[in-house]
Formats: sequence, structure tokens, C-alpha cells
Amino acid sequence: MRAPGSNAGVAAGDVLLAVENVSLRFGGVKAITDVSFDIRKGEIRAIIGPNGAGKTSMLNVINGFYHPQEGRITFKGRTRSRMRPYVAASQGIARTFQNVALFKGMTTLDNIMAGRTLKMKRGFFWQMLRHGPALAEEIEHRRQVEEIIDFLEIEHIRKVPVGRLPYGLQKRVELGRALAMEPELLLLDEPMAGMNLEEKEDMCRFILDVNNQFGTTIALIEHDMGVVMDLSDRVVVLEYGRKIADGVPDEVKRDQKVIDAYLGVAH
Amino acid sequence: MFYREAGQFKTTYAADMAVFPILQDKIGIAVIVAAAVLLPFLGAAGIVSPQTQNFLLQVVAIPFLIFSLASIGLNLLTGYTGLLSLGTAGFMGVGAYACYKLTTYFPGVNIIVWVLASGFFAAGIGVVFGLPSLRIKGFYLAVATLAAQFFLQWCFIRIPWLYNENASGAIEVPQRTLLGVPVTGPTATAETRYFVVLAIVAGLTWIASNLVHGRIGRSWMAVRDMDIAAELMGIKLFDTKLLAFAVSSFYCGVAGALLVFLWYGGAEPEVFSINQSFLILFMVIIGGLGSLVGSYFGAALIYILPIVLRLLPESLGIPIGGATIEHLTFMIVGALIIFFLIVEPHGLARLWQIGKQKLRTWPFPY
Amino acid sequence: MELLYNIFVGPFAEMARAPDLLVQTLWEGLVSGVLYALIALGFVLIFKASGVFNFAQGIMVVFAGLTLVGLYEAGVPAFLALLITIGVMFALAVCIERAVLRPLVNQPDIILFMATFGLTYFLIGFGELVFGGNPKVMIADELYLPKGAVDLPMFGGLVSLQKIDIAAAVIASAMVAGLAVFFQKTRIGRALRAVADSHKAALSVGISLNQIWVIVWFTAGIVALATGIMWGARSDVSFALQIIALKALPVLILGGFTSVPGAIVGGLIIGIGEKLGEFYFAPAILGSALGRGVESWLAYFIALAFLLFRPQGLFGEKIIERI
Amino acid sequence: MTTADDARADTFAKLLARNAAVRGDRPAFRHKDLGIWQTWTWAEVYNIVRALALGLSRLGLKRGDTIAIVGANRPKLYWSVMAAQALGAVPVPVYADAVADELAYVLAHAEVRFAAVQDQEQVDKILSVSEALPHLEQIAYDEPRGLREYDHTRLHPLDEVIADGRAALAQDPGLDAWLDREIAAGRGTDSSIMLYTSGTTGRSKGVLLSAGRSIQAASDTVAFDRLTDRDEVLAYLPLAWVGDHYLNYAQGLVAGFCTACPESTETAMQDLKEIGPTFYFAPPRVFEAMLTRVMIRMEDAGALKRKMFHYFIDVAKRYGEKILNGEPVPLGGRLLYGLGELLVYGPLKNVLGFSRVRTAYTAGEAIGPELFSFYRSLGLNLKQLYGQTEAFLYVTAQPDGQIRPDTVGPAMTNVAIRIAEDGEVQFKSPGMFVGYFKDPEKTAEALTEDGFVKTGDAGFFDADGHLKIIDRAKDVGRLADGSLFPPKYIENKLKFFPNIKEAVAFGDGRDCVTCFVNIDLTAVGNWAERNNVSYASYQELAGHPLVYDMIEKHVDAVNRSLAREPQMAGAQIKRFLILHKELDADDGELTRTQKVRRRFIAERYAPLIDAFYTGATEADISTEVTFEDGRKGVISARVKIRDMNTYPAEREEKAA
Repeated sequence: MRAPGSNAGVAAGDVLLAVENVSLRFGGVKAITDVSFDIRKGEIRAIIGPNGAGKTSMLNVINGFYHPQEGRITFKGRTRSRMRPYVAASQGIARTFQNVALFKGMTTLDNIMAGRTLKMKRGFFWQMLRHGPALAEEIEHRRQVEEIIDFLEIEHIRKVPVGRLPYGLQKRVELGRALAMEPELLLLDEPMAGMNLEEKEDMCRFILDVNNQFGTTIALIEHDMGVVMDLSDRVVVLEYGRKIADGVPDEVKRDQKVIDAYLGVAH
Repeated sequence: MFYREAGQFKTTYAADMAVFPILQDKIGIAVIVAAAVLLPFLGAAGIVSPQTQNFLLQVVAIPFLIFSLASIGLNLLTGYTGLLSLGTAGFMGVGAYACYKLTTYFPGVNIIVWVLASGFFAAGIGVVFGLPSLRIKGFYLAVATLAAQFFLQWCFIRIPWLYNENASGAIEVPQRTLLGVPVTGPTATAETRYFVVLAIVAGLTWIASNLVHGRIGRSWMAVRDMDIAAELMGIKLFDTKLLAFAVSSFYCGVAGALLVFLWYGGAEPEVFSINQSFLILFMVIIGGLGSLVGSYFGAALIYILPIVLRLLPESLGIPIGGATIEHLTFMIVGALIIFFLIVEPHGLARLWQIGKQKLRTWPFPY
Repeated sequence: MELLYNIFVGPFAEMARAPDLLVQTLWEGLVSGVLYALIALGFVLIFKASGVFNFAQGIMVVFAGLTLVGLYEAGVPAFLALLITIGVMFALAVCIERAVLRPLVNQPDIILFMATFGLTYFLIGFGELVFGGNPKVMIADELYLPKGAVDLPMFGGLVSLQKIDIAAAVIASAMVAGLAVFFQKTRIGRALRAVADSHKAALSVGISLNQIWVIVWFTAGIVALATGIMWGARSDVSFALQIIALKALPVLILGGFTSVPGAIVGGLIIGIGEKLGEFYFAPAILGSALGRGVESWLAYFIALAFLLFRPQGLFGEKIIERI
Repeated sequence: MTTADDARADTFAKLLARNAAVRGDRPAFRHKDLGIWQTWTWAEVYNIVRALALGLSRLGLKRGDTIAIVGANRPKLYWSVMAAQALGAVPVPVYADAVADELAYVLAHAEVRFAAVQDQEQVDKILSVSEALPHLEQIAYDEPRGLREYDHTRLHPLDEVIADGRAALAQDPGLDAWLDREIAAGRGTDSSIMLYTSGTTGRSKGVLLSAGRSIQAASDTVAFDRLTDRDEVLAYLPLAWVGDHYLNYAQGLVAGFCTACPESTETAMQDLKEIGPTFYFAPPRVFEAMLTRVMIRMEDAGALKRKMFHYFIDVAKRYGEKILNGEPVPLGGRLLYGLGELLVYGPLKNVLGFSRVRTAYTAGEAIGPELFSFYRSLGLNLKQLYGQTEAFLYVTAQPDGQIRPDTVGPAMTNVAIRIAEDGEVQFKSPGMFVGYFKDPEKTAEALTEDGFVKTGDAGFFDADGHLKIIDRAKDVGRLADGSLFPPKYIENKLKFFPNIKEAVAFGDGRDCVTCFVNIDLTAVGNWAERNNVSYASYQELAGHPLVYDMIEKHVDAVNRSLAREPQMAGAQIKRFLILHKELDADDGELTRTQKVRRRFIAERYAPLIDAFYTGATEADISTEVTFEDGRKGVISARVKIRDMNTYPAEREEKAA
């Protein structure tokens, strides 16, 4: 499932993605102001902060959905002033969404298959015939997708339209769709929002498994502090679009600014 | 109830991903195809009178197939990719006129080739009018397609070159033969034309089903269901939408060419008016967005039902004026559209699916 | 080069050469713009309150006109006929609410859009069944609508204004003003605006959604009737009219789907744009032979061109896509 | 496959080789994995097994070693069994759901040096008790998921073991010959497998079976049910249970049919439907659960469909079994049944996955006649067999056409059965076990001096020579007049009535049989509603005269049926009462597995029992009960006693 040679020459700990002095505005509204941080190869990086801190906007900047007015983004050594969604995706940045953004009309299988679109090369002609190379390719990718289905333990809903699935499972399918892209950097926007305890535990397990079985680097937004502290290697804290802390969970936990931000103490 | 799926297990992905994985469905399709092929022989077999035979082909079967093709075309765009189009008739027209010009310039070349080729012209035009889809969505996009509809129809009226400066301002289909048998023009028999249409429609349906079941179909549906997610997964929205426009217009173009060359045998620009577009749209909606079989259902309901309604009174011996029936037909079709939208917004295709599911789990209710 | 001249110089030279004609054209554009605006108004009302893009607005115009004329021909005095017609439009609104909107509540827009198609077909069939298919002449005189024209000397020429057009403009403006007041001041009007934002809000105002729909469709019906009379008086009442409903689409695109003033402005832009295109640009660019009849599509191209630069319309503000 | 070449193939390894040769391209195993039914032919399997065997031997597995097999039904685990047998080692399948210390006990007792397990869960279990397993050296696992971080000095993925074997074979052609010699060295007398009996009574015992005998037994039954290599089975029963090893593994190798393994336990039903096996086994409770599900789902169906369904089920009741048994049926009946087949039975069997089933068996406990005939009436050829681990399953089985719900059929081919004077069933069979592992005394106990196996079950042959099991031998008592008193047998007969939840029969050493009855609240409750019998409490309902009448009818029916069986006629129920409270495990009246604790109840309700035999018509009883919330309380009640009339023993009519 791993993209061949995806971490060739990059030892764990090297910076995979660096965000430098990024600022993002909508009209007059400042979503992000002069934020810099980096994500190292193979780590689980948490982005936390109170509502409206600009966490999701940050992810949107990283995979090129929003275009910051200032700042630079360096991914795999290439520096850009702005990402483009297509580039981000083809360079190996995958993404799940705060409120599930699955393709409602399609089955679990097709949703995850769609995640492999970038990897499928056969042109219109063969697609038209759906024989020979096209079929061979389709089958090859189906096999890979089945690996993911097996990995996420969703065999029983393989052919169910995702619209009919309970929320927890939808989140899992969405993760599967992202994994199907064989990402190097996986952005998870509140992967456990609205889940019950059991589902959360499963999700945690999957995230860790992804991280250590495929060596995928993960950046996640999460509100559940317990989860964040258990999962993440390093945490960056945003508030009102500014970075107020950055470091390993324990020191962040003790950081006065962070405590204030969460207790809502007036500054 | 008739499904016996126990023991129908799949040992290869190819088998599992087949369009009709269930044996009973395969049989059903085979039967339908066989019936379609045998239809023209009913007369010869003396089962129906020659007139009825001709009626069945000329008035029912041929146009039904052609409209099905057109609605498949529109369905690829509106149903699978989620781009509303009110310009279908325009694109059909492009096909028809392109075919007409081509065959006038190169009478030697087989007409079938031109019918298919004309699809590419339609595709080209379709792409052009699809360009705005880069920036605009939904009803807004409908404007682009309306522009296409009215602009193209205007061209058909205003540009004499398109209809070879005929005084009538209409296309008159010349006779063309295939292997010595006339397939177009007044001398072509209904049987021949029927088989040509059947072959083309069946072939294109097969291709459409291949497309929608593969990578391309998935990208289309992805764009339809959640374009942002699709984009962030590396699906190029613009390319995908344009491809949808191209393929869809190709289908409509071929349908238009068939309409004029193998059914009407001639056509005024009126044929490709906005109302035609609406009719096709109805077929797609009533049949079921995002379903190929639905396109056939829709065509059957919207096109064949009025015919039945027209025949009904006299067959029942009720004296009603032709005009009155026209009006009643309008009312009934309109009411039916609303009715179906109310009982099943997802169209006949969904009803069909539900029914099938019931049969599969029979005797259980679910 | 020559093309560029034909586009950017020729037409304007033409305008300058005969300013009276230009004024005439502008006036013509203005009037048809007003009528577009009236139809668009019907759309906006309904779209605001029920989120339905009402394709049937066009046929409602025809239907209203036909009923009026039909009743008169049946021997009903003109003004009584007018009242009855208003009654019919109300009945129609009620029926639509019962038979179409209520069952389809909470369906996706496209479905409701389609339903109005169905409605159109039904009304066409019904109208033709009752009043016959052939065009009718609007009973302008009986309704004491002004006839003839006033000729204003201008730029050394005469600009003739049809009285009926003036009347149309006046009535249209009156209607818009009335609606504006209705929306701003009356309780129902405010409720309507509330519905546009959220259905709950409407209920909180204490009016049931169903009532609101009836009211809105009725209002739209009145607007349709007015449009029918005006348009009918200028040409005649025929089913061809329903196509002009589609003209409302570009108008709305410019004006925005929910803005009454937008509808007016849009209507005028389109109306005038069309006429200018018809008389000046098209002939210059396409030649006099081809140049005719561009009205049929020009509106959409104007809207389209406009859209490409302001996808959110004239009065809508920029949408930020969130995920 | 003829008995001749089975005689040659006297070990499973040889059978495998034969299958690879005779039907190399026929499917041998299927596994629903990664979305499709991955399939292996006999040739492929033979190939893999050889590689695996070599791989294992390179890890140190030798002739005579024992190797634990732990996990769900997975091809690789079956192949591990084959590979071990090829090397002359003895596989020891263990229940996958066994808790760590049960596992520890078995593995230690069996002195396993090796373990082939399914996944992380099993590995963890074994590692957690590893210090208790001095002999254990190597563990091979099937599913690597989550195990990559583990220390792999003693841990090997089965795939690698196979790959290693392959590589070795590729390098050194000599090894092929060596493998052939190893396989050839196998003898029919070798122990081929060790199955641990579930330890209901004391510690579980390791039953040793020999290759030759197992194959002989399997050949008999394969012939008996005419199984061929065209058959398919779904292997969903626990690997460690004799049933799976016999029905799927042994018969599979002998007949050469295809064994399919489900994707997971959740999808088992779906997988059953997809595969549509031709041979099927399930214990009665599975059939019962299935029937309940059918009825529940049908409740949600539309009124019309429901009517149709029940109508045709009645039709089936009338004709179905007759047709299945080839008895004469009026033409009208046949037509009606044919229609039913089209509308109900066919589709129903289809959705249950039974469309292709040629032979289905049930065994283990008594099956309700209603239940049994329901499935048969649908046209499902469901049969009963009687057997036990020591016999390598089969002792008796019902031949097609001679099916009765209350017997387990005549002796199986080549099986000798006799009834000891104390009523115990004893047998001598081709597949009978060699002995208990490391336990000569218990082995001796289990056998008679003339080499028959004591089943510990009491039973008798009816007029047709069909064996009828009535009870555990030790529970069978005698009335004062010396006639047989099999409590469980009587109780079961009662419990087959849905209205009766529990029954406890008394009479050992007494002069007549009496019985406590527990009504089934839901069933009787419904009945009460339908007959608008109003009641405030379980106690009131239980005491209600109408309820008594209803139960009396049931008891009477039981008496009639007992009268029809000469040996049982004496055990008809003279008096009964309906208990005022439900027997409850919390009160120690039932075991946690819901079995009645006869003696305890006898003591606890002594007054009632006395009343039975003093002829009183009612008796007072007060018992301490434990409520849901653990509070204790006392219920006291006056319980009525009904007298029943009994019937003279009639001459049993021959079964058609």
C-alpha cells in the first residue's frame, strides 16, 4: 500500500512540511496571522486550539484549498507561496474533513476506489472498452483497496452506499479513502468528532497503525485533549489565528498561555 | 423471488466487478436483447399485421431508442456529473446538421461513419459551452446551456449554409446505402433503419456503462457528490467536467443525427427547440438521475405514454377530437411528472431497484 | 482590424449619427426590460419564499392573460372578469401549494424545478383545452388602457412612445414600489423575508409555511396577470409567451435570485442590451442578413459574460467555500 | 474414489497426494478474503503443504511431536494440520475462544513444541502463559496485523515458513525425495490428531485418533451420503471440535470436496448464502435461532405476503415431509407444494443459503420435532446422527427416507452397537479412538474388556432398529416397580412445547413419575392475551386454572407418546404441578448454562414433592428468591397439583 520509495533518502525526523509566516485573510477577516511551524517525517503532529482558532483554515492552506496572502509553504524540499489542490494531492497530501465529505451516492468500495484515481493511468479509450489494460488496472487497484478495507475492518459494508452508514463508520471510510491515495502526509480534521468512546478507541488504533505500519506522517486537529496527548509526538496550539505554543504534549500542557486559552481567561 | 443467488460466489475481481454480477440478471438482459432483435420479424411471422409492424418500428421502437440515447447522453452530464443542462436539443442539432453537411460533401463515405463522426462535432461545441462550468455552478450553469440552446437554434435558422440553402430552410435527408441496402432516405425500410439504430444505441449504451463503472465514472460522480473533496483528492474538476460535457454532447449529437437521418428523414430547426431539451430532461429526471437503465425507462414513459394516450380513446371507441387529446396528453404528462417526482424523486430507476431488492430477499421484506 | 472597428467604433458612430433613433431604441429596450423585470419579479418572490426556481412563471403569465380574455369573450364584463381572474390565480396558488409544494417540501432544488416544468405542461394543456390554442387579443380598451402614441421631437427627429408602454412602465414601477412596501412594512412581508432566511424564523413570526407559500404564489400570480395584460396589450396573448420565462433567468443572474431591485436593474440591463445588440452591434458584426433575431440568445450571452467576472451576481457578495 | 485406493492411502498426507494426482485441478479450499473467494486447487494445496511441511521441519518439527493449532477456520491452519501430519507430527487443535489458562492447560498437557495460530490475539494469549509451557519452542501465525513490533526469535509468519520451504525445495531437489519418504513413512496406525473433549466434567482429555481408522470411518460415511468432489461445504464449526475435523477435514480429503472458510464470524451467514454448500451441519440451537429469525423477519412483511407465507408453510407441513420421504401424496397436494416451492420454500432456502444442500445433519442434543419437521417440510434433507469424539463422530446416522425426529437412526456402516443391561449404549466403530493421551486409566474406564466404547448414554433400539437416546446413563433411574425412568427424556418431550420453559421430573425409586413445570412467560403470556385471560403476575398466571388445563393437555400428549414406546410406557407422568416461580440460576436452581440442578431443586421444593406422593391436591411452599438487584425476598404460594391418567403400553406401529 505504501508508495514505492516514498521516504527514499529522507530519514525520520527530517522536515517534511514547513509553514513559514503564513497569513490568510477573507476580505477584512483575519483567519491566520503570521503562523510558522513544521511537520517532521513520520511524526504525528497535532494542531489544537479553541473554536475559530484557524485550525481548519491551516489545513486548507496546506493542501491548497485556501491561498494565503503571505508566507511560504515548503513540502518535500520545494518551496511555494501557495499550494494547488491538484499538486498537493499528487505530491502525496491526503485529507479527511471535519464534517464527513464522502461521495454520498457511491458505495464504500467506490469511495475508496475514487481515492486511487490519481494512481490510475489508463486512458479514455481503454476505459471505454473496460477490457484489457483498463480492466487489469481496475482489478489491481481493487486488490489494493481491499487491503485497506481489510485494514480498517469494514468488510461488512463494502457494497453499502455510504449515505446509509452510521457516522462513525463514515469517518472510517473517509480515512480509507485518504489512505487509498498512499499519502506521505495525512491531514485529519477532527477524526473523532462526534464518536462514542468505543469508536474513538478504534480510530486511535487505526491512526497509530497507519503511522507505524505505513510510516505515514500525520497532522491532526482534535478537541479531545486526552486523545491528542496520547497520539501526538508534537503539538502546535493556535488561538485567534496566531500560534501561541508549539512543542511536545507535556510542555504544551503546562504552557500558561495554552491553559488561559482553554480556560478562556481574559488577556 | 426468481433470484437464486445461493452458490453464485465470485472467485475473481473481474467477476465481482461485472456490470451484471447476478446470473438471473444476465439471463434477463439476454432475453431483452433477443426480443429487440426479433421485433422486426413479428410481421413476417404473421403475428402482427404489416401496418402494425411498421407502426411498431417507425412510431414506437426507433424514436424510443433514439430518445433513450439522448437521455443517456444528458444523464451522463446531469445525472452522473451533476451539471444541469437545458441545451440538449441544441447539441442534438449540431449532430444532425454536421452529419448533413458531411454527407453532402462526401456522399461516398458510409453514412454510419458520418453519424458517429457528427458526434465529435457536437462534442466540440459541447466543450465550448462547457467552459463556463469552470467558474459557475447549478442554475447559473443552466444559463450557459440555455445560451447554447438558443444560439445554436438561431444558427440553424439563420445560417443557410447549414441547410444547403434549401428554400424550405429544412434538412432533406438524401438516400444513402449500407452494403447496397438503403438505410436513409424515403426508400429505406423501417426494418433496416431499426437495426441500424438498435446497433448504434446498444453499442453506445455498452460504452456508457463501461465508462460509468470505471475510473472516469467515479470521478464524475465524485465531482457530483462532493466537488471539494474530489478536488483535494487530485481529481481535476475542470477536466472532469469538460470530459462529461464532451461525452454527453457526443451522445446527444449522435442521437440528433439518428433522429433526422433514420427517423424523420428531414427536419426544420423547430425539431431542436428548447421544448425538445425539456422533454429529454424529463426523461432523465423521471427515469432516474445517474442511472442508464433509468434513461430507457424515462424515454419509455415520456415518449411512449403519449402515443398510448392518443390511441386509447379510439381503441376504446370514445369520440374525442385530435386537438383535445393533444391537450389532455399535455396535462397528463405534466401531472405524471409531478406525480413521479412526489412518489419517487429518484425516478423509475429507484423504483426498479427497490422492486429488484424485494425479489432478491423474497420472502423476507428486507 | 475591420472586425474590431465593427465592434468598437461602427455601432457608436451609428448611434451618434441618429441620436433620436438611439433614444427610440433605448426606450424600446427600457420597456421590454420592464416586462422582463415584471416576470423576474414573479420568480424572485417565489424563489425568496420557497426556494423554488419557478419555471411556470411564464405559463402563469399566459394563463392569467388567457383567463381574462377568455372570460371576457364568454360575456363577462371586463372588470368583473379581472376580479374573477384574480380569484382564479388565488385558486391556482392554493392548488399548487396543496398538490405540488407540500408533498415536495425538503426535496432538492432540481426536483422542485422539475415539478414546475410539470406544472407548466399541465397548465399549457389545461389552458389550451379551455381557451383553445390560438392567440387572443388583449382587451386593452375595455380595461381603459391608453392607446396610440405620443411623439416627442428630439435631436431633430421624432421619438414616438407608445402610451401603452408608458402605462406599462408606470404600472411596473407602481408594482415594484408596492411590493417593496409590502416586504418592508407588512407583517406578512417581513415573514416572507424571514422565510427566505430560515423556515423556522417564519414559524416564529407566527405564519405557517403553507400559508406563506399560498400568499407568495398568489402575489406572483397577480404579477403574472399584470405582465400578461401589459405584454398582451403590446403583442397578443399566446403560448409562445411562456418561453420569455426563460429570459428571466439571465435577468435574475444579473440581479441575483433574491433581490427585488436586482430584478428591476437586471431586467433593464437585459432589455436595453438586447435592443442595442439587435439594432447596432449584431448588424455591424454579423452583417444585416445574419444579424436579425439575435435577441433570442443575446440575453444569455450577456448574463454569461457577466457571470464569468462576477459569479455571485450583481448584488450577492463573495461566497467563501468552507469545508 | 474407491475403497481400494483408500486402503493404499492410509494417512491424510497420502490422501492429499492422491487428490493432487487424481483431481489436481478441482478446488480444494476457498477463503473469502479481500472481497472474493480466493480458491486453491488440490494440486496447489499439496504444493503449499509440502513447502509448509519442509518449512516446519526446518524449524525443528519432527515425527511424534505435537503442534497446537489455534484459531478460526482458515485454510492456512488446515494446511498446518496437513503439513504436520505429513511429517508424522500430531496436530492438537484448540478452541480459538479458550481463555488463556484453558489454553495453557491443553498446550502443557499435550506437550506441544509448536503452535500454528491465527492472529495477534492468539499469539498474545500464548505468550501470556508461555512460562507455563516449557515445551513450546516456535509459534507460526497467519495474520501479521499488529505483530510486526513483536520479537520474532520464536515467532514466524506462516507465509515465511512456506516461502522458506519453497526456497529450500528449489535449491535442493533431494528434499523432494526426502518429503516423499517422510509421507510414505506414515502408517495408518499413527496417531493423526489429538482432540480435547470440552471439559464439562473435570479436566478435558486428549482423545487420540489414528489416521487409518479416521480414514476408514470417513470413507464409510462418504459412501453413506454419496459425497463426491463436486460437493462444497462451509467450514464454520470450531477447528478443535470433532465435528469440524470429521465432516470437513477428513471427509473433505477422502471425498476430495471443497472446503470454504468464511471471511469472519460476522459475515458467516452471508458467506453461507454465497457459497450455498451442498453438505451442511449445524447443532439444533442454530436451526432454532434460524427459524426464530425467519419468523421475526416475516412479521415485518406485508399482511398479504405474511398470509401467503403461512398458508404455504401449512401446505408444507401437510405434504412436505411425505414428498421428501418419497411417500404417496395426492396430486393436488403435489401441485400445491410445487407452487409453494416456487413462491416460498425455494426463495426461503435461497436466502438461508440452503438451495444446494443435498444432505444436512444435526446432532449434539435432542431436536424438537416441530423444528426438525419444519426444515424437512421445506425440502431440506435434514437428518440426525449420534456420535462422540471417542468414535470420531459417527455412531449412528439416519439413512435418507428413514427419518424420524425422535430417533438418531440405525448403526452406521461397520459400527457394532449394543445396549448394556443398565441401558448404556456401547459401540465398536472403525473410527474409534486409540486412547486418551497420557491417561491409560481413563482410557481403560472408557472401554469394556471386550473393547467396546462406553458412551455413558442410555438408550434403546425401537422396533425398526433405530437407536433412541434417552438420557445420560447415570441419570436414568428406576421406578419402584423397576421400570425405566429417564428424567431428561421426559423433560425434553415436555420442553418441546413452546408453552413449557422448564420441566423437572421425579420418580427415581418412587412408585410413579411426577413433574414440576415452568411455563414460558412470553408464550403463555401471548396465549393469555389471545384468550383474554387477565393476570397480574407470573405467579397468578402460573396458577390460573385455564393455564393448568392447557399444560395438562401437553402432559397428556407426552403420556400418549410415552405409551407408544414399550420401554417408556412405565414412565408416564402421574401428577404434575406448575411452579409459582421461574427456576433461576441466581437462586442456584439452574446452572449458569441453564441446566436444571435436579438434586438442589428436589431439596428446595421438598414439601411439593412430598405432596406429590402423599396424594395431596395442593401444597404450600415458600422459597427465598434473589431479585434482579440482588435483594433477597421470600415468595410463598399455594400450588395446585393435577392428576393425570396414563395409557396402557401399546404395540408400536412400524414407521413407514
